[in-house]
Amino acid sequence: MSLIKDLFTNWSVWRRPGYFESFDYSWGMVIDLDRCTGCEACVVACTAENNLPIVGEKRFSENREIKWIRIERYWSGEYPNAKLSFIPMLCQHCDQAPCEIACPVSATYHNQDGLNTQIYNRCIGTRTCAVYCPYEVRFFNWFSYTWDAPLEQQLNPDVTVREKGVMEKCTFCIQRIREAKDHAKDDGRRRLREGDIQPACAQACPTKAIVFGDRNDPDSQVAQMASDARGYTVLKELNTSPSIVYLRRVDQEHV
Amino acid sequence: MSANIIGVYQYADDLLDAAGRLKASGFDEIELMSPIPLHGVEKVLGPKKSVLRRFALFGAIVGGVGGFLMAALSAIVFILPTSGRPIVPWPPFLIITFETTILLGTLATLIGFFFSANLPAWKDRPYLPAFSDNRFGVHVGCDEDAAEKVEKIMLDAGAEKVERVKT
Amino acid sequence: MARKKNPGSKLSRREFLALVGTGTSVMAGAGFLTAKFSRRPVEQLIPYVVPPEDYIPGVAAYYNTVCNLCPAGCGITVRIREGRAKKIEGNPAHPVSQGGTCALGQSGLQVLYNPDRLQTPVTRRGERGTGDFHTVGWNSALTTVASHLDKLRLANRGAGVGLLTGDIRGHLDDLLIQFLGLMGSGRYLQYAFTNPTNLYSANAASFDTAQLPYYDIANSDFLLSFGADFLGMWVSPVSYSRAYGDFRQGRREGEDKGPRRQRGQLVQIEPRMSLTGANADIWVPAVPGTEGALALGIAHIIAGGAGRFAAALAEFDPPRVAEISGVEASTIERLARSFGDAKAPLAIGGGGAAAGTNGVPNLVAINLLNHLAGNIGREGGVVFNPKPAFGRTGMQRHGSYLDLLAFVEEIADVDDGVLIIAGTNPLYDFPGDERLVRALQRIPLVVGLSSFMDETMQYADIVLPVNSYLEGWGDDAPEPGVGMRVASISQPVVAPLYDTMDVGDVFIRLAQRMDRDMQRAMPWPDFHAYLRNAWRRMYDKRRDKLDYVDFDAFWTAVLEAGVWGETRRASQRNEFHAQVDYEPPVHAGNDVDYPWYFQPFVSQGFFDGRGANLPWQQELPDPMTSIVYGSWIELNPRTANELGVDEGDILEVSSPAGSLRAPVWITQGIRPDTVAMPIGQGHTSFGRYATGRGANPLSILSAQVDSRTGAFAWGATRVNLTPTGERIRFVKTGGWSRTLDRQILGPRSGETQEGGDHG
Amino acid sequence: MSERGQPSYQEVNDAVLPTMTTFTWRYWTALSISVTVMIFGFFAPWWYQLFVGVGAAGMSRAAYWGTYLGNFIFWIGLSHSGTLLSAVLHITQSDWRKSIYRSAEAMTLFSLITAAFYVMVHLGRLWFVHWTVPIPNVMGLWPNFRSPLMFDVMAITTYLTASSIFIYMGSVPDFATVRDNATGLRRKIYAIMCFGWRGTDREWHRLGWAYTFFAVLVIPLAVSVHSIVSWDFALSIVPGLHHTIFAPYFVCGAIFSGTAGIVTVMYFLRKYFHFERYITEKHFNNLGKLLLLLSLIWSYINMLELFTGWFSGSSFEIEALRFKLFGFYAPLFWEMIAFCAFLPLVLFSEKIRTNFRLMLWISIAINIGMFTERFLIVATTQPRKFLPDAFSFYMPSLVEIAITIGSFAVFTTLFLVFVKVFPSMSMYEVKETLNLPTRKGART
Repeated sequence: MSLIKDLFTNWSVWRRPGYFESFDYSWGMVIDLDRCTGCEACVVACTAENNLPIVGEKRFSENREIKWIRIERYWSGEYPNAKLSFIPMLCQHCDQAPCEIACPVSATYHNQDGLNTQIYNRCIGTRTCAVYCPYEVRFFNWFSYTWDAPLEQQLNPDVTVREKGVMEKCTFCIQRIREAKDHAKDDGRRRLREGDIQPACAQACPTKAIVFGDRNDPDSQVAQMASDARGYTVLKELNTSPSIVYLRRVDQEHV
Repeated sequence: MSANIIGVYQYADDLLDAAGRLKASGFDEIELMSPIPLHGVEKVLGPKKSVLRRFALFGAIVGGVGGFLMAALSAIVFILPTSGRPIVPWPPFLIITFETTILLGTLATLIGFFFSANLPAWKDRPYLPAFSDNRFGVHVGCDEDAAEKVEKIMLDAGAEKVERVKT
Repeated sequence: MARKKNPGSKLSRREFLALVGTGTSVMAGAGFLTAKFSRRPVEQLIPYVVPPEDYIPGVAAYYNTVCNLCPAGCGITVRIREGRAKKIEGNPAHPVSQGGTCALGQSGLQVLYNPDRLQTPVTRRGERGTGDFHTVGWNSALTTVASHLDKLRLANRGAGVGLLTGDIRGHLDDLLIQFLGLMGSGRYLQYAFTNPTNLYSANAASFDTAQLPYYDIANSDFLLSFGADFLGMWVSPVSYSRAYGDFRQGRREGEDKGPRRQRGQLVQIEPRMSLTGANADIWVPAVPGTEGALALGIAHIIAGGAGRFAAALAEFDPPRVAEISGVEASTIERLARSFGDAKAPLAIGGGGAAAGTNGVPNLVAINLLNHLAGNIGREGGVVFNPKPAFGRTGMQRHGSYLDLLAFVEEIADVDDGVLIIAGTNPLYDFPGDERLVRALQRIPLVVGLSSFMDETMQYADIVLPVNSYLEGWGDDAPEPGVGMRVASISQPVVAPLYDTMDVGDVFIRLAQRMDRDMQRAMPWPDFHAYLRNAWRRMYDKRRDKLDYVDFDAFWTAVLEAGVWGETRRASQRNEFHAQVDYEPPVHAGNDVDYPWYFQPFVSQGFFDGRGANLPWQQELPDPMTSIVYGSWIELNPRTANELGVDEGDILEVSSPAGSLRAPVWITQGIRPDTVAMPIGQGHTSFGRYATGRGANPLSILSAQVDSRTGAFAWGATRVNLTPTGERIRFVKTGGWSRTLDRQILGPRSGETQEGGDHG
Repeated sequence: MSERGQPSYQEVNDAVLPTMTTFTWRYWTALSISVTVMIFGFFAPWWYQLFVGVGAAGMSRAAYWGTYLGNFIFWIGLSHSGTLLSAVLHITQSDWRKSIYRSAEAMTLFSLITAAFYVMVHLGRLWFVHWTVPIPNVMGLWPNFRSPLMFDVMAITTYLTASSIFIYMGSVPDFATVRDNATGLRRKIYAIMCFGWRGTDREWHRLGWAYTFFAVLVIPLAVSVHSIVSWDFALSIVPGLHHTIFAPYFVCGAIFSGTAGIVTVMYFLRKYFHFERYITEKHFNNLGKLLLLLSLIWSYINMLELFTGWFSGSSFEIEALRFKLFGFYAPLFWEMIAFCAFLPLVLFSEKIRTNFRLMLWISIAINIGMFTERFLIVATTQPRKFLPDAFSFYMPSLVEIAITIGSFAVFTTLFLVFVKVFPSMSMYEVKETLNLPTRKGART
């Protein structure tokens, strides 16, 4: 009964698009393609931080690999004027994510930090979210993977090891965000500061092409860089409003 | 002390004729039994009322409202925003509502049927197997002393045979 | 304390960025140490039988140490949970890595936790090369070796003892030299396929400093790179990448963004597009080995017929250079003009340019460009490091390919010689001639110090398992540094997994098992003690300059920061001593039977092959092709048409020295007269992940050497290609390689993005 | 009906009742074969897949949906024959329905069950499938009713319930007939199954009403079900799936394949149960016309879909289209066009419509075509989505193929059991179509 009352008294709240008027934090990323060299350090860093499985050659050949962040490469032009461009592709944490609506059991949803989260325990593996995702950044555990001993000693205790039949994807290293929040609380701070958190990929990036931060904070580096003239979002016409802004690589033929 | 008399007919028109006569001579407890739905029974025994419609309507309404509430309330009891949509969006929830409407409508109709046709009947009732094959029958419940009269009417109307069954 | 989340608070980072690269700000050498890093001193890292009193379950500790997967010597920070290494991160305090890591560096954990690690000493049972070993205890293994050495030494035949290592710098180097000295032997050679031997001697010739210079890329605004894949795995990738980022888009640090100067421009000159080529604004495919001519051609235009090189450069007018190098004269002029006009132009030579028979002349020619631009010792130019605080520059021990051969053969010739091999695998990254193997076979006692039973260890008699770099002690003076004195300490971040020792410990233990003099000469209980002493000596020299109460404070501070240095720069005058001349490259195999230049290249994942046993590296898509688990040969589409082959068709690649089979990868990024193959796969014995996978291009290289240094010229072989008719499907992540005009790489410059009502 | 004069009520019973009690060797072989195939083709591979993970199937990155969902659509589609058709024809009071609708509805029921099986086969973690059911729980966690898949769950549950009620209530009077002609245990069972039906005027009257209500409710339901199935795909933004036309497209295709399915079943009933007198040219003729109409609509919508895709001119749609029409699976596509768009055109000729054998083959061909269509919908769209670097390819694995074949056995088995439990032709309604035995009628 009280629920029904709630439903009608707060009707306007339940009808508010996106529900949140504003996120506590709006974690975002800016990736400067003019700095990115495609060295793939981020890929291994992510693998190490998030316990991504070693799938082996056979599985890999079947496209069953799991890489939360990958480098996509696109050629343009012909020899000798061929150009190769790299673009790191990871979960865009869209504010209007096509994937979230798809899940029948709410295993993926948008949390208060503006993160597009994936709840492994809740997932039943319909794989609908992956089909709906235009960026191909959701990965499915087709099997339960194992580590040759003693490789499993490296596994990060802060991150679950996913079992077969579960969908997974980039979390913006949510375990680091949680930890940072705890420490902030211990230090008596109510909010996190710029630079408290770095996801594994941003941390490893040797050229500092990946910048992570809170887009709500106008002084934050992401907020400022996102307004760069070179800024754009991938597949904007799909209107998914991603949290990741890319800065176009400068093409400068004239030398 | 009452008697149950069943008349067996080969022809449907004889049956209706018999039913007419029995009614005319003041017997109310008349049941016709046939392998197929008979037309024109109302003409003889008067129109029938059925609560079935109300069941169906009621079920459908309950289903509709209940369906929407289920969707809406379950959405607000554990708030999981998705895809920048409202927590309680119309289009999806109307689909849910539609489905539940149909579901409960159907079930209510089923219950309504059992109720109004007073089925299921677990204990035997006046009946002869032939009625599911190719014979038509009429069953009258009356007082012991009126029994002969009933049998006479039935035979006059061309009954093949008349039986007294006990219940 | 250990509850520190991110190593590298802003404060420290700002300090180091002030220090590094700009070179203008001068700061007390102790500046490094004031970094607010909380690292528990390593003494408290004890196995769990004795839990440390301040050990907090579920809380991560961070330890700074040094990565030694490649010679760059990046400082790294290792995250420890419950005594297990969980994650390797760059040490923001370290001027070389500045908080970044490369893909290979991240995989260091899999060196530590590799399932195929050697866990106990083993001795050979069967024939050499058969890999038939059985385990023995440390005691017997050490005693065997020690007694053998002792016998030789007492008989004054210790000169027959040789030591072959990879890149070893710092005090371990000293220890080894001392040990050999006591044995009465000077036979000590460092060999690694990737040693830039030619660069050393070219610099020695041009500027008479036999050093790897520090290229101040960050502050240059026009970068002319001759085959140097500095964004790939060349010399010091992380430091170069870091600089590259700033070179493109200016310094990026939260606080001091610095003036947004003009975006630096990169021109990459190489026959096969490397990672650096892909990132270059212009990629100039020149004929392999002719980079020198190109450099001289550019110099010719810049010098404009004046100066002391006028005569030497006279003949290198654009048309001739164009004819030699296969680059249009117009392009050459364009490059020369931009190089001349640039405020801070910089020329880098390496990789393929240095891997021909004419490597040194090429590099000298490239040095000339820097000289003409007045780059030496200048910001945004070529900065030579001051003499390191300890150890020597690599040049003095680095052996070229010929040296190595001679070295091993000499030891084979002396009767009962002993060869001790540590941290190098010449049988893999060595051209496919049998001489080395034959020599090895003749040596009576070959002792190997290694973590893995790699190709070379198959030929050892005794293999002693050594600590991985995350379990052991050591120190390092990174080379190339950052134009100033940097010294970093590597400390054990986890207790050794198995019954293993540091290389240094092995020699100390050996000495202790030998006669009295040896014992007296090497009195230290273990290598850690030796290291401490060495640093104490350093500390004593500088006691007045460093503000620490005593050495222990200093030592703890260094362990916490993981690095120590002085900002004083070496002064270097812009003088050029070498004779410039162009020497045409000589390629093995005539161009009729072997129509294609063969260019092996160091792969991103495996470096010189040492990364091949790390599953993460095996599953790391190659940056240019996205291929994993295997090797391939890169062909220009035109070449593919000539041969009538398509992607995945397997080719027989034959050179005068041998042949191998590899599947075709068709790419726009390579000259039609050149084919290229990645180095790193094709191990015959290197653990479950690497063994028998792909092919090793080095195995079919002819024994070409540099005309001056005798360095292995791995870019100087020609090959022939014959289709086999077989084909495979590549294992890779990438699908299609064109954008199909989709909104992926962003709008063209000038345009802004349309579509969608959100931003 | 047939020119050999009308069968009497008695004959109707004698024609139908034996089909439930007599077990020919042909029946036993058919049953044993289908059961074997069901066990080793369907359940064994499924068990294996549960054990190792969905990786046993051929799906992979980009192509996260495969044959399973293709088959799911197919079976749901097939299910649209019976209930919908029988309901529509009941409302429109076309008598020729009465001899075939029972088996048609059975088809609906069983293909629905098979489809439901596929949902479970598709799941990555079957053991948590109950999380899609709105059950109150301590966590306060409910399914996400905004998800198209939840529409599915609701729709299919409703449809399954409604159509099983529909078929059961329709056969209660016949159960009574069976009871009256049976003895012993069988009699007792059917006595329960028919709720003690006596065929009184009151019961007939109520049943008539209830049945009409069911029919009225089921028609919009059936339409909604396959629209919802289509929305699973159309609500994604995948090029080639994201079409407004999808719902009508699916519904029409569903009825199309369903009707073809009826023709096939009709043929076999007629042949092996000797219903020659009740299932006649007339039925084949009418269904033939229906098939023709549906195939024309289907072709039209199909053209429309391809056209809008092409006309959009967006790189995504064009590529998806190109891959569908000329890519690896192009042969299948053109086979589908041939079977579903061109072949049915021959039904313009009444000769062919009334030729039983030909009708059988045409109906089978149509369903092969429709099956292909459903496969193509999943197999050709996902590998060509948005990022070319992620373009991939989908090829079913052995497990998927085995399960596909096995699912047909599941359906057959259920049907073979059905014909022995239910009177596969509605006796009382067939009797209705005969003229009533009256004294007048007897006199003349």
